[in-house]
Amino acid sequence: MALTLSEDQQLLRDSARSFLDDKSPVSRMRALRDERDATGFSRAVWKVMADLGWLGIQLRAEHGGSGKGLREVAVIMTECGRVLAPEPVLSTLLLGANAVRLSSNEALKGDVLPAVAAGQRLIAFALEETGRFDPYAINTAAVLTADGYCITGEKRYVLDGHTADQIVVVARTSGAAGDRDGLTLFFVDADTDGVEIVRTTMMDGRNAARVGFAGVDVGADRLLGNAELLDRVLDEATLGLAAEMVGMAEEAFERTLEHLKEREQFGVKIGMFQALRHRAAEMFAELEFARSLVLDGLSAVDEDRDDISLSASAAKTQANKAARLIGAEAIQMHGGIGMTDELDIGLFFKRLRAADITLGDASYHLRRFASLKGY
Amino acid sequence: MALTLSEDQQLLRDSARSFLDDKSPVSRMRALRDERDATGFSRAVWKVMADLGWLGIQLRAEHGGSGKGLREVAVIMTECGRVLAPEPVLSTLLLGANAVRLSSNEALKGDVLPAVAAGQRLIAFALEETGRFDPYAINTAAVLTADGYCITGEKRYVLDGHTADQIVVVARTSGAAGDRDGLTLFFVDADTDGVEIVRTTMMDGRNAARVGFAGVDVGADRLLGNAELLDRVLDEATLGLAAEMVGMAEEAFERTLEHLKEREQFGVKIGMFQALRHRAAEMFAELEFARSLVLDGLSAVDEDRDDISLSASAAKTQANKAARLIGAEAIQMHGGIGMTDELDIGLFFKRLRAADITLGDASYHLRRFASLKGY
Amino acid sequence: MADLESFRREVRDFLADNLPDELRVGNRPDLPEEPLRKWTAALAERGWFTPEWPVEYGGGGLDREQTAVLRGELRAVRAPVESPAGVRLLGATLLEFGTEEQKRQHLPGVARNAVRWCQGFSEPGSGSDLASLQCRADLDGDEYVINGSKIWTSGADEADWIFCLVRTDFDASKHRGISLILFEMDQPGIEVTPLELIDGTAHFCQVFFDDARARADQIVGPLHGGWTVAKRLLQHERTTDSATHGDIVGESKETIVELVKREVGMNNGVLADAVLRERLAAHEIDTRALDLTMQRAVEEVSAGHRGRDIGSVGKFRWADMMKAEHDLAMDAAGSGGLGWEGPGFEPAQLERTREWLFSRAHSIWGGTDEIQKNTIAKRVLGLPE
Amino acid sequence: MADLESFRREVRDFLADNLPDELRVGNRPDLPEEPLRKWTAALAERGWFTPEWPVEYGGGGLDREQTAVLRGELRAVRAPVESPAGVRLLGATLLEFGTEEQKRQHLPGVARNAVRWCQGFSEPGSGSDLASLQCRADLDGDEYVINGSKIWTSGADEADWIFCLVRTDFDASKHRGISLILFEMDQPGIEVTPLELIDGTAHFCQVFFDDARARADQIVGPLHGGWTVAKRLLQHERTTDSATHGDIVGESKETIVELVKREVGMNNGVLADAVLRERLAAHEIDTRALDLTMQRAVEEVSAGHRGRDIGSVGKFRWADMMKAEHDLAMDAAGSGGLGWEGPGFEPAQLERTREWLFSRAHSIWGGTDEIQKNTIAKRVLGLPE
Repeated sequence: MALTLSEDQQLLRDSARSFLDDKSPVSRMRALRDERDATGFSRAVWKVMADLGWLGIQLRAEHGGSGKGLREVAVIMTECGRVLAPEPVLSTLLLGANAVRLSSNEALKGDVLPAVAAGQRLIAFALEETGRFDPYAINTAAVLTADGYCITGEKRYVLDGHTADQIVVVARTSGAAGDRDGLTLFFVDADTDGVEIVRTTMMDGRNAARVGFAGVDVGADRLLGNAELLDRVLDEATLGLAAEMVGMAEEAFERTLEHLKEREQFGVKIGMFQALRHRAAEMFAELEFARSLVLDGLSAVDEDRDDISLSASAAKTQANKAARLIGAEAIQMHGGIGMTDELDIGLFFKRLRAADITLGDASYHLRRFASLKGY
Repeated sequence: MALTLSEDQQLLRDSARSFLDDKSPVSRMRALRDERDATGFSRAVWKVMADLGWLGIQLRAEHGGSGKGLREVAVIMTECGRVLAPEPVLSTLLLGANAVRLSSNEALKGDVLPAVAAGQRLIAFALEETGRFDPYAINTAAVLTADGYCITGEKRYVLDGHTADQIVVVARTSGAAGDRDGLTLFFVDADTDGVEIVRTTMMDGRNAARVGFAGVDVGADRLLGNAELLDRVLDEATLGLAAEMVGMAEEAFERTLEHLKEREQFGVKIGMFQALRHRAAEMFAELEFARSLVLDGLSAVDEDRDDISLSASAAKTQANKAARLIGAEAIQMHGGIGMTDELDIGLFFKRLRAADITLGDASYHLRRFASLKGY
Repeated sequence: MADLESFRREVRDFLADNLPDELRVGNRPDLPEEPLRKWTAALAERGWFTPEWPVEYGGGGLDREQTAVLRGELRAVRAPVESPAGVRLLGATLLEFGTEEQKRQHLPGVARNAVRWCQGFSEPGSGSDLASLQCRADLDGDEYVINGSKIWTSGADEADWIFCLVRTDFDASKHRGISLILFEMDQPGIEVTPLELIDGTAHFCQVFFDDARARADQIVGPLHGGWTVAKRLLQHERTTDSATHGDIVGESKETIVELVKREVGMNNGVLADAVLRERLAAHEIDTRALDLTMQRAVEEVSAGHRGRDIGSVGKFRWADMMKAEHDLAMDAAGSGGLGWEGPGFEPAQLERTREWLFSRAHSIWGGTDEIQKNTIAKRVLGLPE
Repeated sequence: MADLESFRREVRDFLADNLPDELRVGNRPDLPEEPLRKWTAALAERGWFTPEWPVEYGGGGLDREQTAVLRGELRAVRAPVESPAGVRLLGATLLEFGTEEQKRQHLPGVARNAVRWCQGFSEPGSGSDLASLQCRADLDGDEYVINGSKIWTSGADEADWIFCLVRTDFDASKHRGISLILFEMDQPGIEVTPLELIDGTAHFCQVFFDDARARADQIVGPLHGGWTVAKRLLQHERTTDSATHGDIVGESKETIVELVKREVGMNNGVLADAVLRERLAAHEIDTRALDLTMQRAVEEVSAGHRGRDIGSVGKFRWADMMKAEHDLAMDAAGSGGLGWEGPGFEPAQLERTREWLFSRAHSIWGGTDEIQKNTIAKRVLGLPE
């Protein structure tokens, strides 16, 4: 179990950081938000990410990838987190494409994954129907038809749903909302008849959509898997998101430390006030804890350990805890100026909270951890 | 709704304080503990409390009392809290005798209450059977007999049970553990056949007992009431205990402030360190909040408002919160010396936690508050 | 007591006559304009915007019990009562420190809610260290010439007058060269820029003074003695902000209890989520404790048992409470609380999200939590410095 | 890797030969004396009390991987392995700062667990400000004469030797006049008094020196340079304490998960109390995070990516974690956790209560939480002072 990055992974991190600092500072995300850009991210940057090999990094060579692990994806996500890059890494790579990659539908893999690696295909993941995260609370129904299934229901908070070419949708073939059994994942073209997409604007500048399925026909060859696949996709995405959160929290923390070192009040640097110093030490500890649990969770996946779900829930719980503390303290320690939209720190605050809620808040993951531990 | 003490109440407080400081400093409680005193408190001090009129303060004149309210009892308990006086005020006055006072058994009142006011009768309250406070989780059974009831069961954590002359016992005449319906309160002489009392030593130096009832016969004239009476007795006792906790927390806080003002480290008073100053401000806020809710709860009882239970649970929740914070910080801020038995601060720490758990921890009262609020 | 009851009847009659049903919905931003204007004028005419002020300055001349009755009745019918900065802060300060001329000139306008005031205290460089302010006033005949900048000035874009802390003695130590001065906002040399906050709105402005002018007789309290006046004013701010949060929250909106019940659902009469249930109860108890503590503080301060610095407890706990309430709302709503604008979310959801964002300001403005705790440690607990 | 597996087999053979079943219950206070003595001697003979030390000083001469294998195997069979202060702290310090003579004189005794050591650092007046210590050592020929007092000295009543911080230069600034010196406890002029703590036991002693004597060649590290040595020793203390808590807690005891399950009960496979359930999960995650973070810190410190001060994070979070665990146990037990002694409570309940009380010490000894946070702020985060 490696808790530190390998040399190759450090190189990847350094090159990702230098590319993003150069081509994607926070101001880029801010401009897209302010302009209410229709895409919400940059297709040009996405193309460069493909050219850099990031989008296929965990895909097999036959699918245009380089066969690395989740840890490499996470290294990139952490760096994206530091600059709040709005590209659909989580939605396309770790939710949409990963559902295909982890499925046993080889035909679909051959069709979809190379296009993803090349940056030519965006895939969304249509799961949630309720406000609080509850992946089995699914009412969307998939009814057996002559040549496949017919899907009816409405999905919310579908990340980057407004630009998706294709959508993985979680629907119910049997059972009732709340049951794990009876969930099935389908692969649907976004332009199929009956698919209705309404873009929603999120407070952190991310892009999402409501996606309606009004009797959408899908062929039997577009079936991906059941709840087992869903759990695995969510575990990997949760770890990737937690890694992104570590990057965001780290950057927010560092900017706050800089402020403590520069801002003067009562004739001294405010970083000299012991109350703030002690709180900074607490922030540091929470961040280091999050980093450790995320690295361990990534190892669990890459080494195919049997505690992947447990590690993912532990990592997200702690990432959320760190995000909440660091987000709140970043604003408070910046004082009035931290409340203005002019400063970037507020963007980190919003994104940290949104990520905290996304894919399950601390309460959700604490309960899941407890269940997995048998209590 | 008076949130401040009246002039009379202030006089009572001042005289109680001066009596207790003089005759009952913390060293008295410590000596009783160290000597493993068989009584665990001082019958002489109890007699003086009676002579001062404290024991009958809320009883009617016909029962030898002075007809004041719960607030006056609470004033005394707060002062007892400040010096950790081990006398059975809570158990005899607010649990045992109060069950009689609040019942409609006039014959029993005439017999019992004057003796209580005179300091000649000690009464315990035998309720709990489980570790976590749950007043309806009663298995002790009272079975109807020819001339009364026959009680069988075992009670734990009966405060001052080892010295009780008489015992109010909560037993079940119908229903199952957890039901509110079917609970009945009986008045039993401690020397009745079948009553077995084993003294237990508590970590805070208080005195308690396990009380077994092995088929104890009790006459129908010894019946006090049902769950409604139980709730009211517990509400008043809870408020009294919360008032005592305010006294303990106040004293622990003041001793800690003194330490911060006197102790030097790194060439300065430790009270100059901002981190400690801010934490002291938090302690102060929690204490003031507890004081307000306790005063309000006492008014609720004395003015017979309809939110007595709600106020009692709010007050105990906050008293527990303050107790936990102030207890922990008192030890931490005193440093190593605070961990020694030699210093009194550890006695406050233990007593605060014991009181926190007694009659319901924060979780119990939060849930009760929620239920009373309809959610 | 009998008098109080007859006063209560007087208030009820007044309300029946002057407060139409459509306004009985609390302080909402979308109230109908004309009825609101009429109601406000009726209230002002009785002096009941400022019930405790003397009648000669446009107040209601009520005693404390009467004031409590009036407030209770207004609240009971959810009467909208705007509480502008002028009434809450400047009024109390002028009553205590103003000259007779100043009182007669300014108080009636405040009482009638006819003159709008803004507060010029903070500066971009000063933050919590308010006394380090640099905005200067140089005497020029019987006027002062004002140069510098103020920030976090709410309502500066709509204000008629400003009460402003300026440096009048440049050689004195930082606390001793400050004065509080009043001047008109509508004059050359004053520019106001709104400040956009993280919630997307502009509650505050920045104000720039470039040779703005103020009459020398508009200094409140002693020349160079403005620090004492300002500290007192901030104490008022702390006390009233924490005592009146019920008004600020707006009574007609869905309460946090209703919100959590709706989002989380009930199960056998109990909230379906046991952890949120305890958090909600804890929040309600906190709110109750804060209200009671502020009431008690007012009683004790009036009785002389306490200094006014107790208000600092109210200020930081009020901020805690507000933040806790909005965090709770967010956690209950889940992803439903993450919307910003446009379709896909209910307007009430979007409003809650923005309020959550704005709630972070409560522990910053009006003296940060850190300043409040410093004050308690020093002034209330007497810890050495 | 093959070598490592053969080493693992060697360890297992050793355990089969030397560790009787009755000892395979972890570090308990009530182990049978004679078997324990034999087992300890066997372990010491292999140098496995101090597996990483060089063989010539009585160590095992193992590399890091081998040490990890050894520790893992010992843990797997719940072998009791006392970890006295001598091994954990003095050993590492002597290896780094001691003269060759000092190493040869003292290390084998430590390695065989034959000589018991105690630590004389804190003084009644010094507390967190360790460098303000007053205990003095005056040179008299080739000996120092020691006068003063030490507190929080665990095991002083049973120790053969003490490693002690004393002031050797009385004119230098407070950090520059300190030396670390070793001397025997069994001599005239040393008196040991046990200190009763709030948990009713005496884990610590106070030690009084009245013309006690130490040989001048027993100063470790430079004369007057003891502060540097001491700081390093404290870093070891912080790292090892937080890395080895599993050993300290005692593995054979009911775990916190088992305790909460038993006290609270299960309902459809889920803890009957949803709030305690989340607290328990949070505690388990915290423990996991602490373990991983300390492992990572060791890797990073070894790789030179970090300074040793990261140990301060482990120390204060370890204290948090221990206190949280005992608070959780208390809350789960309710009044069952309030017993002190005698009838009416299970022995395990009484033990838990006392452990809860003792747990409050974790954020005080070995450098208070406050000191750890100061260290992080200054050394790790680089905040200005």
